[in-house]
Amino acid sequence: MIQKKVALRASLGSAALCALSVMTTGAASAEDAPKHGGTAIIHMASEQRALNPALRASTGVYNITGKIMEPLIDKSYDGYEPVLATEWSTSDDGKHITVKLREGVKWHDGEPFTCADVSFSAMELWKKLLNYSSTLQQNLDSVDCTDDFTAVFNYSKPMPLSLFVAAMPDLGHPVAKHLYEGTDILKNPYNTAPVGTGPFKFVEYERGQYVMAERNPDYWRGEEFPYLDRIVWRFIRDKSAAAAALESGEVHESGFNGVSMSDIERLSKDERFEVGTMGYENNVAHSTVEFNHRNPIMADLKVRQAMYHGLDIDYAIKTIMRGFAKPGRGPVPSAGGANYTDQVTTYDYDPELAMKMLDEAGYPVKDDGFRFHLRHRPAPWGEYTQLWGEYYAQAMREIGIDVEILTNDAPGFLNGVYRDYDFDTANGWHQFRSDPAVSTMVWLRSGAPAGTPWSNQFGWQSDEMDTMIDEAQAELDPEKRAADYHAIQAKSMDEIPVIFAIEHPFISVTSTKLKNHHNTPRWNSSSWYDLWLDE
Amino acid sequence: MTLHLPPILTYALRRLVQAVPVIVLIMIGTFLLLKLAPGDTVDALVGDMGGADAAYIARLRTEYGLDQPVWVQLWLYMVKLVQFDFGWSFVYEESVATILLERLGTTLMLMATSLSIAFTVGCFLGAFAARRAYSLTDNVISTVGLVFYATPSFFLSLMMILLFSVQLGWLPVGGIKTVAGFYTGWDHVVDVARHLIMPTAALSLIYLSFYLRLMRASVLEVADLDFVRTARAKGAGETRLMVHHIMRNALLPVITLLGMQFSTVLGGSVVVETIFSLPGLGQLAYQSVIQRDMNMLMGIIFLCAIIVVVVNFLTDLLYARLDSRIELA
Amino acid sequence: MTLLTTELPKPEPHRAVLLWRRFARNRAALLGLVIFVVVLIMAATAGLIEPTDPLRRAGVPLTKPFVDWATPLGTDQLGRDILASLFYGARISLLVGVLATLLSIGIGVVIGAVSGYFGGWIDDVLMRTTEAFQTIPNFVLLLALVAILGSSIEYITVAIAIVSWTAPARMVRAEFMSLRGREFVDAARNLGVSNTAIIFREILPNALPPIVVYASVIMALSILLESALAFLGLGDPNHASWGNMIGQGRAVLRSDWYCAAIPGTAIILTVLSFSLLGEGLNDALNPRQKK
Amino acid sequence: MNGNTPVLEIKGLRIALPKGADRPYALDGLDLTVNPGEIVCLVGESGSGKSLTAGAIMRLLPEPHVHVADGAIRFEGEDLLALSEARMKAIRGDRIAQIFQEPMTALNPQKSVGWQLDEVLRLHTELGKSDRKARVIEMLERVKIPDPASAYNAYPHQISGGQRQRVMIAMALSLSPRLIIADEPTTALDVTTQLEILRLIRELQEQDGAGVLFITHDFGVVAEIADKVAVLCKGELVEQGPAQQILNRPQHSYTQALIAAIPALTPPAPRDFTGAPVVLEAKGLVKTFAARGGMFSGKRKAVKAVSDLSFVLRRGETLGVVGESGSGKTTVSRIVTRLLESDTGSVTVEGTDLLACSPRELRRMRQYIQMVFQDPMASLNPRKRVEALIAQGPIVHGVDPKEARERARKLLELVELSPAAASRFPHEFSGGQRQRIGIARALAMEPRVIVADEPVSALDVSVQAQVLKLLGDLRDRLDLSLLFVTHDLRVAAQLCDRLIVMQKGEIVETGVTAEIFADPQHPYTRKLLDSIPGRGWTPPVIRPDAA
Repeated sequence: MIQKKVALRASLGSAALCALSVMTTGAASAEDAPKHGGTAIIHMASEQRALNPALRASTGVYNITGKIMEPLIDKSYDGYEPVLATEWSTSDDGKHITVKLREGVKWHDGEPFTCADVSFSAMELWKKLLNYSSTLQQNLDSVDCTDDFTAVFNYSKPMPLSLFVAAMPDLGHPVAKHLYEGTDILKNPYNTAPVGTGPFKFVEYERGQYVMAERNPDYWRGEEFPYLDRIVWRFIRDKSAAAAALESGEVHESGFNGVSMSDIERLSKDERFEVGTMGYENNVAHSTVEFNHRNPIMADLKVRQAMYHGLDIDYAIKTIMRGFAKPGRGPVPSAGGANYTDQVTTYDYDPELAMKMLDEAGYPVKDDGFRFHLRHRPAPWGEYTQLWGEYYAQAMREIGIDVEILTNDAPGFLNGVYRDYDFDTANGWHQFRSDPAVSTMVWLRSGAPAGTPWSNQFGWQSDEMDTMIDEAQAELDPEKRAADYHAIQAKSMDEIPVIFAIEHPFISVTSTKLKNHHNTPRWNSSSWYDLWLDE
Repeated sequence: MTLHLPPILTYALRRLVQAVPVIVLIMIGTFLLLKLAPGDTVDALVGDMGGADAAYIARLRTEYGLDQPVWVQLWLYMVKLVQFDFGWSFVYEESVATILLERLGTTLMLMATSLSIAFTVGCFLGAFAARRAYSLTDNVISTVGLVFYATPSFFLSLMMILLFSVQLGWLPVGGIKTVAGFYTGWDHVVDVARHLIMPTAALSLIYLSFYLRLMRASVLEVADLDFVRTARAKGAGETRLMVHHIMRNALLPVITLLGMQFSTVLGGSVVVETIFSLPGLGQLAYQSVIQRDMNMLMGIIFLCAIIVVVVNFLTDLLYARLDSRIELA
Repeated sequence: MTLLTTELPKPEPHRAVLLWRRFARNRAALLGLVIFVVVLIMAATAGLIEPTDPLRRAGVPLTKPFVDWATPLGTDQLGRDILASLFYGARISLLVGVLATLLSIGIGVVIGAVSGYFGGWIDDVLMRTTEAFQTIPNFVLLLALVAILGSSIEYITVAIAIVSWTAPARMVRAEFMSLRGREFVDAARNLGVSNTAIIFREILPNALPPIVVYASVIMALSILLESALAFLGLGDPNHASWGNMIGQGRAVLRSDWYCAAIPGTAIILTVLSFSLLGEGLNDALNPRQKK
Repeated sequence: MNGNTPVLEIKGLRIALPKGADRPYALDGLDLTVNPGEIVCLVGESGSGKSLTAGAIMRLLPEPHVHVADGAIRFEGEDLLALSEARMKAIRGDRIAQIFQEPMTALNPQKSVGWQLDEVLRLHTELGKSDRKARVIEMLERVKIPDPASAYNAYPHQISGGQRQRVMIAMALSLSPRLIIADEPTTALDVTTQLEILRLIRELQEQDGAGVLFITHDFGVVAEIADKVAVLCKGELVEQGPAQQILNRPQHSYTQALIAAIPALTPPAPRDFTGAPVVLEAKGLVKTFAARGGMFSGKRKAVKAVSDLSFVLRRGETLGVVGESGSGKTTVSRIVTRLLESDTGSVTVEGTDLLACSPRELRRMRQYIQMVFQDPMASLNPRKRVEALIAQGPIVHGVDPKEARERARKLLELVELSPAAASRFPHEFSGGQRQRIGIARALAMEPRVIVADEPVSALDVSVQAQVLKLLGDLRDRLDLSLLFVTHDLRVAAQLCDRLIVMQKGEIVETGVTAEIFADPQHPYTRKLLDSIPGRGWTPPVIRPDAA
């Protein structure tokens, strides 16, 4: 009951060229006929202020705007699924990607959705303003509209179609050109009152309280959809209060570990709730340990290996993540599909060995009982990042390494680690975004501008690794590309520039009243047109 | 030619003039303080987003003017502030003034009810305890008051949620109104009131003992004064003594402190608002610090300073109204 | 029957004895003293009775109290011994309380004394500054300071002191304003005593009693503030403080309530003891002329 | 005296004090009778238990700490101690009324005069609102308050001290009580006001025929008003009898000693100082205070405390500065010692203008001019031992601490205190002893001039005499000059060679004491002299052999 099966049925790596049937999986049994009506109330642990996924790429933003604004392509358990795009193909040289758009789709204000919107969004927002996307689309020269419903993306360098497609669910939300053109895009009022094509229309945003969206009667999938009348996202910062809200029935679902691990475990035994990791296959993260290689001790591979041996990963998974996680095997998580491999060096928990290796590396225990002292910065990303940091310190002390923890808030942490390099070790998390090229390889590749968070600011540099990363990125053949990433993974497990210690999908707690939930690998970000409430 | 204003206006004007340097000091102090903190609002934003690339981050910094020297930023801010332009919150993508206005209502409602309950009940219990000074009743009242005072506010709040929302199901867990409840008119008022019961109770229970102890001491002191003896010698009974002679005099020092309490309570409401998911200024202030949302925090502090000045002015008026020794001339 | 006034009355008992008598008359204050002494003993013996590092893994995580005698009060999420943390936490809490109080009273006394004694523009400048500090909600200022300085226990202590000095400063100022007009101050001035000596040797000792009483309030507040910081995840994880224990225990409040309830009770009792002590000190140091 | 039943009859009254007090009973076996139309003065020094007597009669003792242990109090034949609280409440303010010492604190600062007078009527009569108001106005007229209608709406702080006491009297008398207890009703007032109030009480009491129990420490007041006198000493009644008898032929040694201690109104024989060198010369002193206006008006009114004051003080001479409160006499003492900055003028001591000194010079100059303060408790730092207090000055001026402390012990002997006093704290002493310590502290600096600001006014009469004697002795022995500030002409007559009479910051008359007493030139001086209580009574000369 506790650990639901992590479904991984997505066929990744090759582009699905045709629309797939709207089959849904998930908790709802087939014989239940969907009911119309009702208001689903969803817990959000942090408030999302900007509600424009074409401006801010973050799961929190998709969580809300995914219902209001739709991407060109979404991801289902069966592969990539057309949404606003119906077909996609690439030229032989990989420099021109042609996307056919869905006809008859209307923005919530009644204007038709056309290629002009896509072209505008891609050039003005995706390329210029959207995080990660601006790197991804840096070689995008133009988007041509051969007709109202055909967009051609022209690149100066080859763009692998698989990368393009994999990025689209997150980084492919068009905005309405007629609402944005000629305005200061960053201060456009529709950034906090989104207008999209999705199954739900934005109603209101009560800052600090909730965002509300209501049923779009003109939804392109037909009158049947969506089932719900209304969705409300409630902001409850305190996890205990959120658990209480679930139990008192004030909230139907809490995703992204919105309640504490102990409450997750407790509620998993409660009949009124379904608890699991399904629906997050596209949103996996690693708990990391990051080293500052500028410190000669940290630069010593043997020391890093010893430290890896000193970490009881299974214990941490059991106590901190309550079993909802698995040991990491390098930068690509098991949810990474074909790009993932487990054929890498591993480091079992063996404190004796760890201590022996440290002795050998020239760091014997000194008079004060420790081999050396480390200043450690834990990321303030909530409950278990903090606990993971404390566990790390605890474990290191057991093998004779004294760890002083320096607590900071988010800006302080990012500044201390990524800009000032004022740390010996740090722990945080690495978020995997569909494809290793999007936001994973920057952890290993050198040359990221100083001060960029979640990139290699660790003082670790390997020309070999840099070359491998560049080649993988430019490789157009999916299979060769996967092999390249396997090699990168193996190398990173040998040299451990960063420990990608634990891979954990997120966990959601869902009221059994909600049906058809968690039926896609990025469910919280998806449009929920088929979600219904059994009341 | 001299301008003849009513004394109360002259006084208000004088208070305002006195307040200006204080407020300027506060604004500059806050600005520099937040600038000293590691990281800026862009760090906070990308932290919230879960990541961003270098170009994006650099663009945001330029966009927000964070690449300029601190003194220039401060100067630009102050110039705007003089025109009562609070600027733009990059975290909320909204003008600071709009958000402050939205939040002010909730906070004022929470503070006003909590403070008045704490004040009224505290004063009443304090006076009650003082009349039975050193008795068992007195000890029990004082100690229970102190226990609430000693309880960390988050602990108290969480316990209340467990009891009243989860176990008994009487009150909503948090928020300011039932979402998608669409109540109107009287129902809306009741709905909001139900949401405010627990946070108000938590805040007032904590500050209650403050007034209780103050009032108790004050009553004991006044009860020893000569004019109370005079009233007794006139044949006045205990109730009359309390109501007409002791209370009013004993209240005066307590009222002076009422004005000074405001910003303390606003600070204390940070935790309570966080737990009860109340969209108030306290939580906003905390978030602004964490997010390095300079303009927002400056706006809050400015608003707070104005409120403190106004509240102090009002307490002065109240004091003058209650204390016949102070003349409005 | 004599009217000569030169004979001395019996010498009084020692001052300490008198103070103790007045203090002991307040039964609640005695209770406060008892709790305080217990906390003191806990702080002093941390590491003696519980010789282990409180941050060390001492047993199976989330062992309930009274189950395993190796960890009599159970363990937390990371298997840390709650009893050991409780003892070490007493030390940290007292340390934070005492140091923050000394520091804030120190700042408050200097500012209040100078302000109250000299008056005039010095007073104006200092009081405007004090008002500025008072106007910013203290907890928000504390958060900002901790954001700047970081969450180490030393900085938390300093930050608490920085947000707490205004009340003692105002108090000292008021005392000084009333005391500087007293005849004994004039007498000292008339003897040619310097201003510094008058402030610190003549007036300050007389202004101290209410400040000593108020110190108990700051002690209590310091502990509460530290725990509120820990609740928001801004505590110092290198030490087992009660605030940290609650802050982390809160996550398992519903299933393993003791993780938060034990340190929570410790905080309530300690803060209560400070408040009760304060009342007792008030009775002892500022006796009201009750016949 | 006309009544058959006494208004008040106290038999064997004993009031118990809490454990740990200096004696078990505050009052031990008091017998006292007050007949209608009679003023009985209960005389005693502080701590004699006289105020507790009033408390016992009103049944307003701070019980249970202090309570009646024994005895009977009969009011018009009725045993007050046996009455229920409700009955007692009905009597208080109606048939027994009380007037208190401090008119400022005895009135509720937050209620108007009219309201407070009205309250008595509301509590004890059935009168309607307008009737009550008429009655209150009438009472205000009776106590001769000018403009009763506006006084009705005034708050206590808005009227003068003398008027407040009139209000208190009006309050006490408004229901024509049978017994009036007046507890030191004039002590806090200026002499001229005191006389008016005493006359008023006498006059009203004669009209109503009530019995008055008048509690006082001042034999002058007794001489002024009493029909009968009872003398209390430490809770015991030592003597009782008709006023004339007690005043002129006291039997008990305590009474004799008390009366002997009253300063005679005969100034010392004039001494000639024309040849003596000038030790202090004050020229053209002016001091203006900025009085605080109302809270809402920023304006401050300027009040002249001293205007253009000049005088000289010669070696060995005592110059008295007399006047009522607000005359500026205390300001003079503070300007001369530069505890207060003067607006203009100069004070020359030892050839140096004190007022023009730099702070450093000033500290050095301080040794030549020392001060003895009014309130001996307030002027001694309560946290310091006597030795440290006396030695402080010399140490500051560079004397070796050890030597300074030794000298302090010698000075204690000089002021007739045991050297054992050296290691004690000020609160362990009586008022007179503290003032001796204050004098010792001043002497430790070996000054040329001592400025004494009301040095004896906080002391009991018997103590006053001793301290005055000590001051006089020391002056003569050490060839000191004294600037002696006082409101009490009896005290001034005792010690001063010359007098300055001040009124509202100005000198109205100055001259040799004996001459001024014999032939006052200025009407104000004349009025002051006329107001001295008991000026018609010359205390009998009693040989102080009883001590």
